[in-house]
Amino acid sequence: METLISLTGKDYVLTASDMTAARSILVFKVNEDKTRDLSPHITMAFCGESGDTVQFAEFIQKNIRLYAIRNNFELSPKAAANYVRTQLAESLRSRSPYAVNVLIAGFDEHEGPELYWLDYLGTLCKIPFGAHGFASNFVLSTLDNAYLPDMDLEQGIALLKSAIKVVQQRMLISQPNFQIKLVNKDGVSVIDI
Amino acid sequence: MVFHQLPDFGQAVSLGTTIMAVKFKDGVILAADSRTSSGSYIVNRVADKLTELYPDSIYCCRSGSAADTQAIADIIRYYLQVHAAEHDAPPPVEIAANLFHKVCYSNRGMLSAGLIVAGWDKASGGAVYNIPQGGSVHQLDISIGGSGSIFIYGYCDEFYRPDMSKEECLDFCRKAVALAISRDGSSGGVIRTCVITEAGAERDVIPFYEVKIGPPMGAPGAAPAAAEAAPMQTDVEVHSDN
Amino acid sequence: MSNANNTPLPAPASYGGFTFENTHRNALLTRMGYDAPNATKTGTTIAGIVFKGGVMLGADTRSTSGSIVADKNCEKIHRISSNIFCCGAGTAADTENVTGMVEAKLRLHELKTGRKARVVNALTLLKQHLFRYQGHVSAALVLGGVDHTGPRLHTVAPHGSTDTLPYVTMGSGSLAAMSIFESRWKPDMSFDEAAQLVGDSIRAGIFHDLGSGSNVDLTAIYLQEDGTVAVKIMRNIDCPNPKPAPVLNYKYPTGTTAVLTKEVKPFSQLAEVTAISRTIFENNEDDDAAPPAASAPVPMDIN
Amino acid sequence: MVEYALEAISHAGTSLGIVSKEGVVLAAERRVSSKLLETRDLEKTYVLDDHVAVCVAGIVSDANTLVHYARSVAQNFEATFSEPMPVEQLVTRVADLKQGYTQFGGLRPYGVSMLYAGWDRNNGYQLYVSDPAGNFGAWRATCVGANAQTAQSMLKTHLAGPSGGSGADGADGPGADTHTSATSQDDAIELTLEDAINLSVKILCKTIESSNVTSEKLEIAVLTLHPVSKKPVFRALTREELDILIARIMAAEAAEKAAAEAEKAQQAARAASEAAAAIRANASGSGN
Amino acid sequence: MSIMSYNGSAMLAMVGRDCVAIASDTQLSANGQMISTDFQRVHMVNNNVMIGMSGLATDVQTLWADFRARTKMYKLREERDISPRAFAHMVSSALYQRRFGPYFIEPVIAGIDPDTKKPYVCSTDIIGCIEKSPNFVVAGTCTENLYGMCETLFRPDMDADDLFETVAQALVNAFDRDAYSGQGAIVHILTPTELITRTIKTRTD
Amino acid sequence: MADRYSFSLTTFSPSGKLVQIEYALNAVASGFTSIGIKASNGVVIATEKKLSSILISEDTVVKAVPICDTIGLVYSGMTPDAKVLIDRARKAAQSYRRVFNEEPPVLQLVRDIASVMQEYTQSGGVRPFGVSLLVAGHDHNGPALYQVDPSGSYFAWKAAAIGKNMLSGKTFLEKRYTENIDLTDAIYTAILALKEGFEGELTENNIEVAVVAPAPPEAASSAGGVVVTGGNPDDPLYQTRPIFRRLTPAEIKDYLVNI
Repeated sequence: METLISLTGKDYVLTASDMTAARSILVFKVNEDKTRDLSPHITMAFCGESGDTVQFAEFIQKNIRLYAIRNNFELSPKAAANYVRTQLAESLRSRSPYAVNVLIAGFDEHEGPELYWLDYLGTLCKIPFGAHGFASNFVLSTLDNAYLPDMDLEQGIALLKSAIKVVQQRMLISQPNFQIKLVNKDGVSVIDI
Repeated sequence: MVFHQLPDFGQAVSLGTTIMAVKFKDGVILAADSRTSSGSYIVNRVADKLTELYPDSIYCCRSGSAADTQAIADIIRYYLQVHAAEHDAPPPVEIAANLFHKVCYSNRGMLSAGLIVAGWDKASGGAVYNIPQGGSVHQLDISIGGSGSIFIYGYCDEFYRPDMSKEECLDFCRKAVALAISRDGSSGGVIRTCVITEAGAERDVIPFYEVKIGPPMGAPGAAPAAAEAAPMQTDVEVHSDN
Repeated sequence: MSNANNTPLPAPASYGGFTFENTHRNALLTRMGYDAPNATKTGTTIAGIVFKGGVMLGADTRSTSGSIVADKNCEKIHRISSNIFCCGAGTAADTENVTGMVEAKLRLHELKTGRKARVVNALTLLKQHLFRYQGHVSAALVLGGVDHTGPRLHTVAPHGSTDTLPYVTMGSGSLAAMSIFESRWKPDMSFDEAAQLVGDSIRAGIFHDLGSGSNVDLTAIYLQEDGTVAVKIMRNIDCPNPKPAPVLNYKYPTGTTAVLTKEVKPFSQLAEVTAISRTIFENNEDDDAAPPAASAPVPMDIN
Repeated sequence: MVEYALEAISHAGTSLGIVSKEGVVLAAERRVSSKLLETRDLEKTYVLDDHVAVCVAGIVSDANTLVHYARSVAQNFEATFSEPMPVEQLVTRVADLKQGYTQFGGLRPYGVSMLYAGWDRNNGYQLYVSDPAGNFGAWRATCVGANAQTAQSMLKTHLAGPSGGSGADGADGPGADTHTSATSQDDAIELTLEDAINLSVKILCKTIESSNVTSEKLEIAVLTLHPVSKKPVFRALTREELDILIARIMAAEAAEKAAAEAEKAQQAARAASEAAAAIRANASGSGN
Repeated sequence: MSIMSYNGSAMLAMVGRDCVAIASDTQLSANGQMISTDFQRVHMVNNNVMIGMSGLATDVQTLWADFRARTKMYKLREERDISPRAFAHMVSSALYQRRFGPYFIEPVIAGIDPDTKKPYVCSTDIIGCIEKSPNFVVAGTCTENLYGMCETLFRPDMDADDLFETVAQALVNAFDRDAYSGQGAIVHILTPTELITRTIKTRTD
Repeated sequence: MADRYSFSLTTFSPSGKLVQIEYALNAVASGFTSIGIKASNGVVIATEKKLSSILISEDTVVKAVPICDTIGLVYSGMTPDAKVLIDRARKAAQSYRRVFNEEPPVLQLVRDIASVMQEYTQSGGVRPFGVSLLVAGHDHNGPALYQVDPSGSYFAWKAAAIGKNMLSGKTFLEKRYTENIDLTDAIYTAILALKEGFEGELTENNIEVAVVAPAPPEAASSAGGVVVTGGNPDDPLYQTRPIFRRLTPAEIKDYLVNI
């Protein structure tokens, strides 16, 4: 099972996604990037059915990039999230739906940091913090407990680290590496914490 | 608390049914009971299972699903009108039988319909065809169908005679259907008959209790018309069904 | 609904027929153990009789969703045309829509032929539609009306079979109702006798059948002396099950509920946009974004 | 042939649009007028969505079809992205449809040029025009329909702002071939909405070929941001407002003419006095 | 587990004197896990009509996008806001079109008729059978509780404040016994002249 | 139909005109005259009904045509073309009713008809309709009168005339029309307007008149209608709303007597 954790701070969004790629009991990669940047200020972390996830993420990434090229401006995080939702809701009605859950973290010049939670059914919700995967059961309580709105970056990173520690301690499946991404007005960047 | 089984409305209305058609000297006679039921509930106790396909010349007896047989009969009636218009003459009974065969066979997976087509035409006089569930077609002189028919095979084999007179054949049919009604729970109500000759179609209906059970008129050992045997005494006081 | 690449259904003129888009999805969800809920059924007692010069239709007014009473006073007698009415039992949406569809088709037919619709037209349209859907459109109907051939009364079963009889009942309360008819129906009854008999048959369903209840609706379609057709709609002619009015009540004093925020948005706030003219296309706020309040949200202090 | 369609537009009632700091004005001449008509405030102007409206010039029935198409496209976008459709994209979709009718399918083109006035988050107030060939361009002010030329030159003279008209100068008619990006808020002419409205009425009074221009012959729609909700909202000027504006323009022109006459009269008087002086000079010279 | 409780919800609408109330919990839970306590299920169609949709959240969002588009087209074409009654029938025909592959939602519609100023409240089942009520309609995963509360508390001709108290208490006390819904609640009171929206303090488990 | 041409027959002429539409308008201009007047409390439409022979059974010829209960129309030009549009209009009205359970507003129906007519000026292998319509009806905005032309453009009128004597009709109407004219006066005016260019004597059999107005109860029963008592006011077909109704020759005669 994969883990996605994300939280919004004063002027940033932090996302953490585990880097384990495994099929049944075999771990064949420990530095798998489970995110795709949809635009300079939006990144999407995904988990779910193997095969579907990457296929869907890149389908979305390419379409949003095509949109930006055609119309020479970036989709807002809200518009991108709704676009992804529409694709998921339609795919659900198709013969072979995508079983992919995603977290979309973005920074909008007008609205500031935004985090959107989306499940494979196409349910969209704007949230201050959230998680996907089995580990969400552990992580959400930690975040509920300690999260404050408008935390600065250090506080945010500290909270994220504690959340990841809980997962690594309590969850049977070992997820040694987590990729951390920071989204702010300067764009998306990978950071290590 | 005893729950008698409420009628299951989900299930289609079915024609439990006793139906028959017999060729006689001057044409054919069709006869049927009048009970349609849905589960254990009698939906229509005076139903008309003798359905006109072409005025005064071709009728059919319907058994199985009421919906399926009504729909099929409507389709065949339409085709026969077109056929008559194109040929400027009433359609032969054989055409009607074959149309039923085509429709029932090509949709046999979806249909539950047992039909007997009978009528009179100039070419072959009286003609009777049976189209069972599978959709095959069989020309016969006498054909019986529906759940009640199993009870009257003996009677029919015994007393059927070719070229009976109209009265003899009518009595034969009525007694056959009455016997089936008394034994088959899915059959009941009144007995409807239809005599089709060159002169056209003549319908009639009699209550079940007016039929005197016994050998039909003109059969060896049949009681003379005057001294009819008493109405059939079964162990249960047979109330009229209507 | 529009899908991404074509336009939404702009003109209602393009309405018609079923779309089966969601069937795969729903099958998938069912396979995953999430079974679909049931649609509103009408347990229902509906009945109809032929009386001297007309037909009298009757129905109860309870619709159920599972075992819960959904609507305590719904209308089950639908208008097919000015001289033809139809009581519906079974899946409520199916009876509503199938009668609506036939109403539209018959109206077009009346306009085209310049003649009033006949009951047999409605009967044929209904039975062919229901037969085509093999009972999946589950509507059990009592169809009655008066046309130039006189009073007509039929029943239509969900699979498309029809019966023509002088007195009929359908629905889960049909047994109770039919027993009333079997014992008291006689040909050529008067208007009042007919209304009494059908009313009693519906009441039998209401009191004996758990799927039926609340009130009695009657509708009579009959020929007047001058040969014209008249319709008398007797909605809730009998309400044998009034809810006992409570002597006292549970009035909460204002302020009982702990309110977090309160926001008032007067509709007139756009009026003073500009001094002179009325505004043709005011834009009411897209409510996804928080509605901009004329007054900022007032946090209530809860003590 | 699309040239013939353009020809049809040149006979249509004049429509013009002007972008100002505080909003966009769409003004148009109304040709069909009769005492018995049930007039409405807007006949040639249609709202496509809360933030975009269009003023059409050409075959009205063709326009109705395009308006319906544009409205559906805008709603489709909002259904997918939950945000209003950026104006330029909507214009592009309509222009692409028009272009299709000039290249394949053997069907005649739409005989309609359209002026789009809109606002969106990215580019603020915008004005576009698209013609039957599917060309479209962003403008700060432009005009289509009859006498577009005279109107265009008047716009240029009045609006000769620092960077001149963004449309290619000297472009004949509205078919600005270059696809220019929408004008951003900052280089909008320093025109107030009031000025823009007055200018549009002034120009229409010129282009309408009839002696006196009354309010039945005009329709003006204005796009502004609603002061409280900050959302774009359209409104049409009523008959009374148009009467006031026309009267104001007429008065101004009369005053100008009077001033011009007075000025000419002065010049004439001066010239006359100089001539008289000259004559006296000659006369005195030749007299002795 | 029925698909209708994958994302639990509790919703009701009630008629007052010249006003209507529509209230809903604002919890989004997926398969039993709480995701957010600020999920908007009630939307404003126009100044006359509001719609709340309970059931599968993705269908709620899909259909709101569709209804918003249809009512916008209606307004552009007819130059008037759609009336509650016409909107209810539009929703009903949209749902019935999917008779054999339905959306899993139960809409609750509340509004005031722009011409007659009479309150209008109705709900439909997943295939669009309209149930118009003179007093109240309920939907969601705790309809039994809601029916109980409403049957007890409802009085005809309540003014806006009374209506709020009654609806709020009916909703909160009903979903307190429902595991799938109940964290956060919002109550809208619609009158011919204004919309009063209140969020209510609720349990947080 | 695969065998239809796929290219436009209606194309632009060098001067920017769609000549096919001009020709269609000529067909209208040679058609029988039709008049429409919107009154304060209803709408009246009237048209000539000159039959080519006395042998025609005139009661089968219907020129003031009902579209739905609240909307009807008259036409000038080619009758078969009109019949196609009438059928499409009736279907569109029922489709609207099936979705919104109300009668369609007059403007919506006019738009639906207009978009059909526009389609036939731009689709492949078809010619425009040779007919103009005067559509009369009632809705939430009150009484309404519209004209729809072969190009697909439509206009809202207070009073209108189309067909042969359009000009004489229009000038007559412009003289006689007054704001908030009452329906009875409007009916007289409409008949007089028809009379303007009418060759031969105008009788109750060679013109047709229809109104959109509340139906007097006895009119409903005498016209073979059904008198409903106890109907539900929410029901869109509730009797007291204004409905479209053709005047009987007898009613027309009453008006003619006073002219």
